[in-house]
Amino acid sequence: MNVTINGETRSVSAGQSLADLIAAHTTARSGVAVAVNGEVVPKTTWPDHVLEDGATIEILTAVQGG
Amino acid sequence: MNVTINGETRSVSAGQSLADLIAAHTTARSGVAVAVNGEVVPKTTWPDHVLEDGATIEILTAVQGG
Amino acid sequence: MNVTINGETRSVSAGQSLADLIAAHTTARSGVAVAVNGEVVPKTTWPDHVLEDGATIEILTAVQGG
Amino acid sequence: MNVTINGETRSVSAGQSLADLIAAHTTARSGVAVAVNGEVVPKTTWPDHVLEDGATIEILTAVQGG
Amino acid sequence: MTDSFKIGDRSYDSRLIMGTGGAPSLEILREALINSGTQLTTVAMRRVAAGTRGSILDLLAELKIDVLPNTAGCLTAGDAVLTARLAREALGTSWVKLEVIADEHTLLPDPIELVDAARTLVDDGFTVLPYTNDDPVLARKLEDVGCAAVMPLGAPIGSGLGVRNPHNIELMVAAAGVPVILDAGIGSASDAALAMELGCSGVLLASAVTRSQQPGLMAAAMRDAVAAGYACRAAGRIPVRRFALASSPSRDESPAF
Amino acid sequence: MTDSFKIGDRSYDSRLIMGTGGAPSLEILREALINSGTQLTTVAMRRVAAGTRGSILDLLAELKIDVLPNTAGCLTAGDAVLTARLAREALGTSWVKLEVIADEHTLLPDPIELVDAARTLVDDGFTVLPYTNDDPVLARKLEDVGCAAVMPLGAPIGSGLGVRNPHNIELMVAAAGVPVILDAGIGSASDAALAMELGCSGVLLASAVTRSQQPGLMAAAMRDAVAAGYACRAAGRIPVRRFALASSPSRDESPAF
Amino acid sequence: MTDSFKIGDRSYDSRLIMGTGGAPSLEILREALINSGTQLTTVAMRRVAAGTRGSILDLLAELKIDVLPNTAGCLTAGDAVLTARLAREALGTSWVKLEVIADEHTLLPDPIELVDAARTLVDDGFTVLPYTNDDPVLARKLEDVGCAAVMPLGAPIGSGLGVRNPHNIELMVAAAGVPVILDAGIGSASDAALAMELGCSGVLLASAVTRSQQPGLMAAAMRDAVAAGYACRAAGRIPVRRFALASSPSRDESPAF
Amino acid sequence: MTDSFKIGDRSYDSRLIMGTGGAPSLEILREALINSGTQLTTVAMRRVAAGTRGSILDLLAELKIDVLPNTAGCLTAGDAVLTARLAREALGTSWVKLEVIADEHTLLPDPIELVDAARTLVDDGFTVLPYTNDDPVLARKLEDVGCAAVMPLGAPIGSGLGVRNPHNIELMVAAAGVPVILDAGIGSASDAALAMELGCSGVLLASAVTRSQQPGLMAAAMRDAVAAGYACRAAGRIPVRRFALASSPSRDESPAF
Repeated sequence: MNVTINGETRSVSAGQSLADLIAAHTTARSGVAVAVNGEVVPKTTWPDHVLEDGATIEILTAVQGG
Repeated sequence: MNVTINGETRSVSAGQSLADLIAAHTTARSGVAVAVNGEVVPKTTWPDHVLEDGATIEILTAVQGG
Repeated sequence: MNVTINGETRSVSAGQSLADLIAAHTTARSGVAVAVNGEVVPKTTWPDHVLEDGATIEILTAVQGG
Repeated sequence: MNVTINGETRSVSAGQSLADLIAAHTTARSGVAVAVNGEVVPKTTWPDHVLEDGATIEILTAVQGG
Repeated sequence: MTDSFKIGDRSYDSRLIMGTGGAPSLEILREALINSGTQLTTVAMRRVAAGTRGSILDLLAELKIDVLPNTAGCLTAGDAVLTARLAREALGTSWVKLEVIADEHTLLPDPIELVDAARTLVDDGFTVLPYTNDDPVLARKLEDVGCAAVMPLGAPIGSGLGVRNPHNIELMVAAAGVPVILDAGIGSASDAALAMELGCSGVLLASAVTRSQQPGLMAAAMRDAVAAGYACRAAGRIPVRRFALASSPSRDESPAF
Repeated sequence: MTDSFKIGDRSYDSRLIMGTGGAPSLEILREALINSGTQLTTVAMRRVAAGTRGSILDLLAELKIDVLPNTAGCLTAGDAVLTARLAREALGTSWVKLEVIADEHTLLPDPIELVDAARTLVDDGFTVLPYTNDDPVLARKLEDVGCAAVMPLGAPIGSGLGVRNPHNIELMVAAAGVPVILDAGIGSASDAALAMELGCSGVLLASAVTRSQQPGLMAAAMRDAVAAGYACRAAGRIPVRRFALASSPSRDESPAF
Repeated sequence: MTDSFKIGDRSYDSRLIMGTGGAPSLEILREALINSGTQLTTVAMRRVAAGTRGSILDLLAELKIDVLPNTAGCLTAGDAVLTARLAREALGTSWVKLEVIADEHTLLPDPIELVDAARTLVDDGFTVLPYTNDDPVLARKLEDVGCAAVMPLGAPIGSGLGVRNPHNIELMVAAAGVPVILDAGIGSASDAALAMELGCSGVLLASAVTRSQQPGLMAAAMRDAVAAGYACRAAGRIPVRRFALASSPSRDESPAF
Repeated sequence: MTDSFKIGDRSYDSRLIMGTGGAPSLEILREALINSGTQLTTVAMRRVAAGTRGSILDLLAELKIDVLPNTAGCLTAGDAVLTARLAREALGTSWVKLEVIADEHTLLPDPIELVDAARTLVDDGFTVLPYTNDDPVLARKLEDVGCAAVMPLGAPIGSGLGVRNPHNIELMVAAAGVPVILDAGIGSASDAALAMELGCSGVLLASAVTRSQQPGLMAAAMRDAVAAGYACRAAGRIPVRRFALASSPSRDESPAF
């Protein structure tokens, strides 16, 4: 199935957890937050969060700004 | 029964028309508009407009301003 | 002998009058004034004004300005 | 004879020295300068400076300012 | 320079819109209106007093000056909308100077109520000229909901402080698709001229004229100032230079003529 | 408002004195001079070029505009005095716009040479209009030696920076017994209006008109701006207020009329 | 003068809030942050790039500077609210500098979306510091919905134009019950000092330091300027006088001491 | 930023020169002088009153602050020269702040008497720091006769109007070969910072501190403001932009770090 991560479409195996996906995407363990389909998903629930086909995932962190 | 005209309570005979009331209040025939209970009442309907007890009537005209 | 007219050295015959010199330099008859060696020479005296060797002559007129 | 000190006329005995006069006028020993008839009189010469009738004496010091 | 400017479906020769508020008498107002050359003027809607003769309307009719009712004093969108509808009924015009103020101390516009009221009135067929603050973003929103012009303040009503933030007015003019009319704050002729030089299509003022010591004369001053500022912008001013540039030929260069 | 103002023994209706420098052509200058309404204009004195026709003088004669020769480019009192005398001889006028500049980069007046030249020329019977900086003290000295007016700069010649120090101009006007004419620095109509609002009796400008993109139109703008600023001061502007003052009657108070 | 000021439930000694945007390198940013003396600084939330090390957070942790995430670039209330919530999750802070801009050209705040987002975030437990325009009415609305401070712009972000409308800032300060922090537009030390003299409780700036030629030195300049402006207001400046007042005793009066 | 600046043969760390005039008491003056960090201060010369103790000199000696006598109140070159010579005799210093005013109402400098006195005193071996108007030409003349610095006014003495004509100060700084010290007119910290940003080498003020409501605190404000303005100029401020420039990375661009 396909999901969109930070604007890029990616094919992932059905039933993959959000935690695995994030681990694959960044090594950062702190200062990172995730929204799935426009809702924040708390870090504690990443392992249990099962992705659905077509999900839109945003992984954000803090950068210089403002 | 009582109505309020431009902020003043006035006793009027039941069934009196809006037209009569306005005629009693001002001699101005042009440049005047009336709202009853917050809705504009077109001049053409003044004669037929029968007042209800407790009605709030605003009679406005143009003055120097702005 | 030599004189300087508006910054240019010019050889003139001895005894030449200022009037002749100006006539040779410009056709303008009005709006012109002349200084010889830093002193104004009134128009009326141009014919009688005999030039000396080495004289510095400025012939000015009005132009757009200011 | 009379002299003027800082704008006030004062009668002094003939032959009195400037030093005596200043001593009588102020106890300040430093930060003071004197002009007689518009000329500065150096401190070192005060004892020998004999006043003349009608002399104008200014005794100045530094004050808060500017 | 008298090329006309268009607001909604009308076009006017005069770019000075003079309000009628604050004049000491009808006679003085009459002289000021005539000298100002205005073709459009504001009036307020107020409760009729026993025996009111509506003489201001007679004056404007005599002078053939279009009436622009305002909603001065309204604190909510609902109040302003009702006042605009009463004005339409009373005066037979669907034009309105929309004012929705936040409080009676600053008389500053309430941006949120203002846009709300503007939307409602445009949908109801009004030609809406909103009195707004000098925020370019709010001006765009007002244009987007269909206002026929935007009328930013230069400074608070009656303050005479002039154009406090020329930069904002320039930003507004650069982005606007409808006329920008400087409304409120003008105190002097140079203020009015500056507003036009910034690119405004017109100037609306009242107190600067009616509360001056000689309203008739001040009205003429403002008429000339608006014309001067408009012509100045059209004529293309010289660039600003930090250093001098001689206006007479150098003494050595041979003169132009 | 057209009451005349006096300089020396003359009186003029127009308070705008337009210089002739910087115009791209005589035809354009002609249109600008007419539109400006000026009755007095400056010219510079330069070496006659072979075949010079002096056409600028013909133009001014045709337009019946008085000629005010300047001493532009002079760096010393002596040089300025000689130039003034040559101008008197050439043009038959004892009026002079006295300029003694300190250098050709800033074109700023040399205060010491200026007072020196002014004194000499007044003693020689000239009507002296000195171009000065905006120092109120120097203005007083120039008046004391007998100048017929004082002409402070608003900003460097040709800079278009407007009136850089309005406070100094106000101090000057408050103390002056002769007309104060704002000379140099004007860029826009609002600059000219402001100068008059500060109390100046007139404005002298050239580049702001002649170097604009449309000199004819800009001349009209400046004419109107000077009239507007003068009328504004005469009419007594409203005081500046930090807070608002309503221009429409309160909704409760019964309306004026 | 170092008495602290309170925002929400925190109090800070430094009244200069320096943003981290625009620095050419982390090393230069580090020096600037140290010299500025700031105790609170802004960061933006962006998509994590493969291998991002989040080093800005490490730097702020090392310097013990509180983090204030912003919602820069958000064009709607919804977008800003989500970004604020992600920041809270990522950084463990419920403080947010709320930015909702109308477009990416002017970067000016959208007043309507801003109030909407502020209300939602306050209700959700955030300490909201909104970046707003300089409209005193909008500032009041933001305070009314529970913002912990209001942060008006002096001029557009990164423009360096300073405080374009001091009068509006004064009106805001006079009415505000929460700290007013001048945010955006500061270019020079005198701009920052002026903001404090107008009564602001603090100044927020980034580009003025990070994009200057020497960020470390400019940070120190801004630190001193904010301190100077704050002390100046507290010390009670002399009144402005149109005329002179001698600072030395008259030559006749007998000297004070 | 504390690199020293040189006047004549001395060099100072502090770029703030605080005058002693106007303080309500010696105790308050003492605190203000200490907080200001000044190393050079002005005093006036006045007739000794019976029993004068010269305590101001004792204070300056205790604080190790150099004394700069002024010629305040002198209306002619001769008077100023004599006063300077008496100061040299009384105080043992050949430094003088040269003031020659035109009248006691405006306290503005007399340009002609000033240059005359400066020439005489320089020839007599004085280190002359003249208080001048803001005319770049006069500044050059003062430098040409050998003054060790030029000290233009920002506005009239004691007016607190700040720097009325920044453009003139910039022209002066650009041309000067000696330190330009802004003298007179400063009212607030931002005024002092601006003077330094314009390129002045220092600021001289008295009333702004001594007549404020809290001189001790205001002295510290001015110390910081001068340091801030000087560092700001040295650090190279960002250019002024008419439009915005984002200080956070665009939402699409991948973040710097």
